Amino acid sequence: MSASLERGLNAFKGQIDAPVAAFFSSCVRCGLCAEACLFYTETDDPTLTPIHKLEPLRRVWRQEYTFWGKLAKAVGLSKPVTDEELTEWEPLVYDSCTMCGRCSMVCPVGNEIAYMIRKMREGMAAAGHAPTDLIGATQRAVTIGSPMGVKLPALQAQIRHAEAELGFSIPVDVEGADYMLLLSSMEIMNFPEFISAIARIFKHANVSWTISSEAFEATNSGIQIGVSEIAAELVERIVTAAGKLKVKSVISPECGHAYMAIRWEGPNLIGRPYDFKVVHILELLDELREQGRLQTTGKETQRLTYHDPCQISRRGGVVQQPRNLIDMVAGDFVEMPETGTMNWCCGAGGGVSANERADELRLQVFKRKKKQLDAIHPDALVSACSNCRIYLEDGLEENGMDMPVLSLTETIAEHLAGSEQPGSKD
Amino acid sequence: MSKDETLGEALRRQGISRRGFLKFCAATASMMALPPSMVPAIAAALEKVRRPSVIWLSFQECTGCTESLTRSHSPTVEGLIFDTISLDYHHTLQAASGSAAEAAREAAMEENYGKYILVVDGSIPTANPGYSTIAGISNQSMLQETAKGAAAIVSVGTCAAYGGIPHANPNPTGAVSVSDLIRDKPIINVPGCPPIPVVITGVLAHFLTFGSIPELDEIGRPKVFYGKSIHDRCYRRPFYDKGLFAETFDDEGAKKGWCLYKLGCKGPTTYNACATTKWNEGTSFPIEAGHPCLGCSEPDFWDGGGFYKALSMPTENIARTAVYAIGAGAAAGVALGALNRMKKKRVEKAHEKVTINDLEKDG
Amino acid sequence: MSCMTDTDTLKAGTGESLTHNVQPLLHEIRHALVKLLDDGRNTVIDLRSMPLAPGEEQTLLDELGHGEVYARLHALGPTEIVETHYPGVWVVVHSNNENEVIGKFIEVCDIPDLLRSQQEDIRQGLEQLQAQLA
Amino acid sequence: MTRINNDSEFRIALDALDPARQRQVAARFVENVLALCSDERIARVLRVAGNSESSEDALAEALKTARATTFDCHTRCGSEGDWAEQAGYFVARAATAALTPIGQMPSGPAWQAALSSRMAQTSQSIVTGDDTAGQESNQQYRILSEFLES
Amino acid sequence: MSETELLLWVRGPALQIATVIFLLGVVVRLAEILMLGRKKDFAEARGSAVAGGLRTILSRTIPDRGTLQRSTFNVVAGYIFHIGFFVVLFLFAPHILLFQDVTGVSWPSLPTPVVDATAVVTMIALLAVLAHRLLDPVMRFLSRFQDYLVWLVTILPVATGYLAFHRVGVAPPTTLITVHILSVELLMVIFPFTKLMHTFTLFMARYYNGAISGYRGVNS
Repeated sequence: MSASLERGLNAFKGQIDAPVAAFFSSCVRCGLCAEACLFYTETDDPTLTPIHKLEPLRRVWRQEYTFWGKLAKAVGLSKPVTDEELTEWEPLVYDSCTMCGRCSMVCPVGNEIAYMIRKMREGMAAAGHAPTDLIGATQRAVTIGSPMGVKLPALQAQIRHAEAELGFSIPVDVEGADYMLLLSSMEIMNFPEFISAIARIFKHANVSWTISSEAFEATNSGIQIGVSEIAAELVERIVTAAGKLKVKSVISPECGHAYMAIRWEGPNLIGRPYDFKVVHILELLDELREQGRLQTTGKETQRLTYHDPCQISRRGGVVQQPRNLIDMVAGDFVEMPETGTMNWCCGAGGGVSANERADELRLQVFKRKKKQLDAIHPDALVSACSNCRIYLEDGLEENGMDMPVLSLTETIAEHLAGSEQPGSKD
Repeated sequence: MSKDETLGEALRRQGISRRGFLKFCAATASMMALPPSMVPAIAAALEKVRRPSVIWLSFQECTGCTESLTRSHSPTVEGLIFDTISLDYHHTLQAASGSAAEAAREAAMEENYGKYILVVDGSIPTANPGYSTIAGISNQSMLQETAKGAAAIVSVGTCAAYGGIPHANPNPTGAVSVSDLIRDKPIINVPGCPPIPVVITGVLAHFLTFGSIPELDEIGRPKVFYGKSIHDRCYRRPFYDKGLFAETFDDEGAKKGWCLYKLGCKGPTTYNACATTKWNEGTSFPIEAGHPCLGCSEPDFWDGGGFYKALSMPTENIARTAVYAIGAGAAAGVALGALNRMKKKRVEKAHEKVTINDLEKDG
Repeated sequence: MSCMTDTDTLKAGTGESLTHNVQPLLHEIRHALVKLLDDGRNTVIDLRSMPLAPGEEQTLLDELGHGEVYARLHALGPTEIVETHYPGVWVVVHSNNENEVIGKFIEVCDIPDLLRSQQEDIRQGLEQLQAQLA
Repeated sequence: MTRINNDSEFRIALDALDPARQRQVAARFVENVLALCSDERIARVLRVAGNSESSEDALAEALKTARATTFDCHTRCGSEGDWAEQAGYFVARAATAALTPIGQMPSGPAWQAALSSRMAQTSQSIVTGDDTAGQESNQQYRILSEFLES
Repeated sequence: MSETELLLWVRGPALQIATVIFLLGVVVRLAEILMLGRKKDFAEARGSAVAGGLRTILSRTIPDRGTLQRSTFNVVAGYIFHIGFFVVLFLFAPHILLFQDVTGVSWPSLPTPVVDATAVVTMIALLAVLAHRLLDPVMRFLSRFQDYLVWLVTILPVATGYLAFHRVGVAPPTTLITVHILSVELLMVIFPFTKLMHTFTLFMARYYNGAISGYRGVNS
């Protein structure tokens, strides 16, 4: 057995816990998870049935942690997991699963399939069966500090640009600020306007905040590729920076997996609770709204709908806040069928978008989102994840639907009451 | 009545009118559970019947079967039947005794070799021939000897048919049924403890009438009497279907005459005519009297797991077993679980930190 | 005795709702009558082959009631032949010399065979008469 | 002549323009940074956008092209980012904004086009390393002033 | 061995053996699962894990609208045979009698014709789900030998029970009852080694699922 395979199988064994055992014991092969997965519904390919993507992990569980399985293994009745098998499963675990967790919501026996995929990726990565693109992103994340190779100077340039546009300065490395804002490379590169939007809102709501020059990157390739040690290292950077700046809270930006990484996995990755809070930007904005510190004027006349980023709503628990916020600025808001925690994924999460090999499939499964939108014909689509946004735009473009995709935070910023607007309409 | 006289002739000689004969045939048909439309056929047949010889052997038995027969409620008809047969040996009923009796048996056997009917009640001990002997002859040898020349054998009562009570656990005498010992003769089982008298005579009547043995079920019983279960013919069946059961012998259900299933009634698996023929001049039968059927016409009814235990109930104490099983399971489970925990510890120790340089698969 | 009271409560408590054999029997009799009228075929029903609940037989007989003919004949004990309230429907009860019932039938026919004088008996009677005259 | 020298005036002026004129001035903003985009499709798109006589169909067609270009240029999440290409991406986005009907752009096509053009410039500055923040906006003020006079 | 002896054997020793294998096996399996344990969650909770877990144990019984629409047959047939099976198992007088004998607890039974009809419906539903398993590409793809074995072992008690109740001529009723009890014992024996375990583990699975979501303030 190759060293990498051994490392991988070992990781599998290490990942299996009571829930995993309960889940595998409960599966009756009813196939309902397939109907909950856009990768199946849009391809009709049975091999993309969620539970099937876990087959190797299931076998390890049976062979290692059940009396009967051990017996079967001992007498050679069940074959061990091989490298070839993992090669075959790599695209199932990485290209055709965004860990959106929709299957986990419908499984009649209650199997948390996404939870297991996440664990399975630990073994896959350790066994050297992660997609090349994800490996590259992870290496950049660790060495450069950003999966997209965004260095501090780039951020500084964007900040200067924003400052020039805003006419006031953006706090960097301000010790003792209440909030420390994280940004995703996507935002810095593709949506820098997000920075000025946040700045305007915080000035308007008079929030004490800062950006850390040492840890500004919110994304965490470690949890996408499935290497806890690396994920932990990336989280530690943020924890250290937050400690240095003595902030009370860290803000997770408009990025799905970043929120999962810093809010829910982070403390478990580093094996201790934080001494600061983690809030998603939407949580914070909604909090400000409640406190009356967030005032908007005017409403969008166009018909808006909201796309829930899986990691933020279904997996993250931020479901109502975005709706409260949209109500402030939307004159005509419609929900998609199967929304909120039952929303359909954009098809690009969980590292799929970073994996060029999966492009074709990703665009194919976007049809699911298209069906949802066709049911309500909105003029524009609001979301809160820059990855979702880029690939929603991509999919819409591919399907010849012209429909702008807006950032919720930016849309709020557009409607800020008072004078934080450059050339504010009022 | 001389042996070559037919029944018809005999009856007329006794001054019995044709009407009487027809009435007798009707009663016989009813007795044989044959449709009344058969009466003419029966009449025609009985007309010509010649008097067969019957040898009756009693082994390990309680004489209940003979009692049942002789106490049967329509002596005339039975009487007529017995007038038509020549009961050449029955050590309970015959006047002769001792060597005279045995002589009668041997004589009958010789005269009617191959033609006589052998009736047996009681089971046969095989553990030790000495357990039961008649005139110094062990039951087994007497049976085998007598069976040789028999045209057919009628095993009267559950003991003769299936071993019955002597055969019950632990069966100290090694009691067996007639069919366990005799394989080369047609055997008609008329089980019951005791069997319904009409059924006994009905079988004889059938043999007389048609000179053949009636159609039998898979355990040698005449289908006309044993074709349907007590449950199927039970007038309390509607309560079973409604789910209305007597829980005890004195509760409301019992008073209302609800189904006795829960009190251990074996009706569903017992095949007999009690529910229609009934007992004591058709007065009643056990279930009508408020008592569950014991299943006395079935093999091993005595060992059926308790007369008052319903069929669907386990015969042993499952609850105790269950408790032990769960205990053992918990112990074993915790042990195996502990092993798994240790394995996981080992695994976590063995897990070396995965760095960005370990992400490529080697070799 | 207790057995008796049991049976009583049984009748009282449940009555006909038990095996429901009375109604079907009455229908069978109706069909038999139709058959008799259409093509003169007779029917005989043996009451002892029916799983009748306590009291059901009586209920049935009460239903049928009494008609014009009541015959009693003596051959191997008494036999009662009664035409019921419905002409063509006869109840025939055979008893032995101890007056114990040995057979109970419902016959649907213009006249039960047993009432007819039988050929053999007539011949026998004739012989006797001739003998006497000789 | 009215001299525009801050974003508020700039934006008010833009919002005052009718859709067609907004489009034309937006096109000029983009032309100013066109050099940063290697994709020649954008140049064609701008000619349509800048032309007051352009037909509805022509405009729609141009918008399609602009969009397509944008998606061809954007950096995929998690992949190595190249700021020079990124500059091109923002130029394409600016062109797209310029051609987007007013209704669909909450903050107005011209304003968006202006912002994206500035971002293109910033991306470029990240490559070269010299600080150009604010320069682009000043040029845009000038362009608008001239446009308003013409 | 006479029919009665056989019936006595299945009601006695065989039942003992089956009970031991069943309970021992199930308890071992459950212990194996639970003892694997889970790591403590250091993230600050937004909701209650316990509440979420308990909620999901119940809520998962009802499918979400989307699933119901997309997999109507699968869901409905599944419902029918599960409910049917439990009705026949727990509301048929002779069965209740058995449980009463073992546990001392008793409850009212349904009229036999109702149970009888339910049994028929259940068998039809089971046949339907088998057909579905064979025809539906996903289910056929996922199915292993075990899935068909379990199907067989599930329908057998219902079918044999039905035959025994109606005393169908295929065999004398004593034999039918014997076969029926045997089929149940077969079910009990393979139970701990197959997916039949979901009868118990689904409560754990649903709890964990609900707990994970509940902790994050999501109703799963």
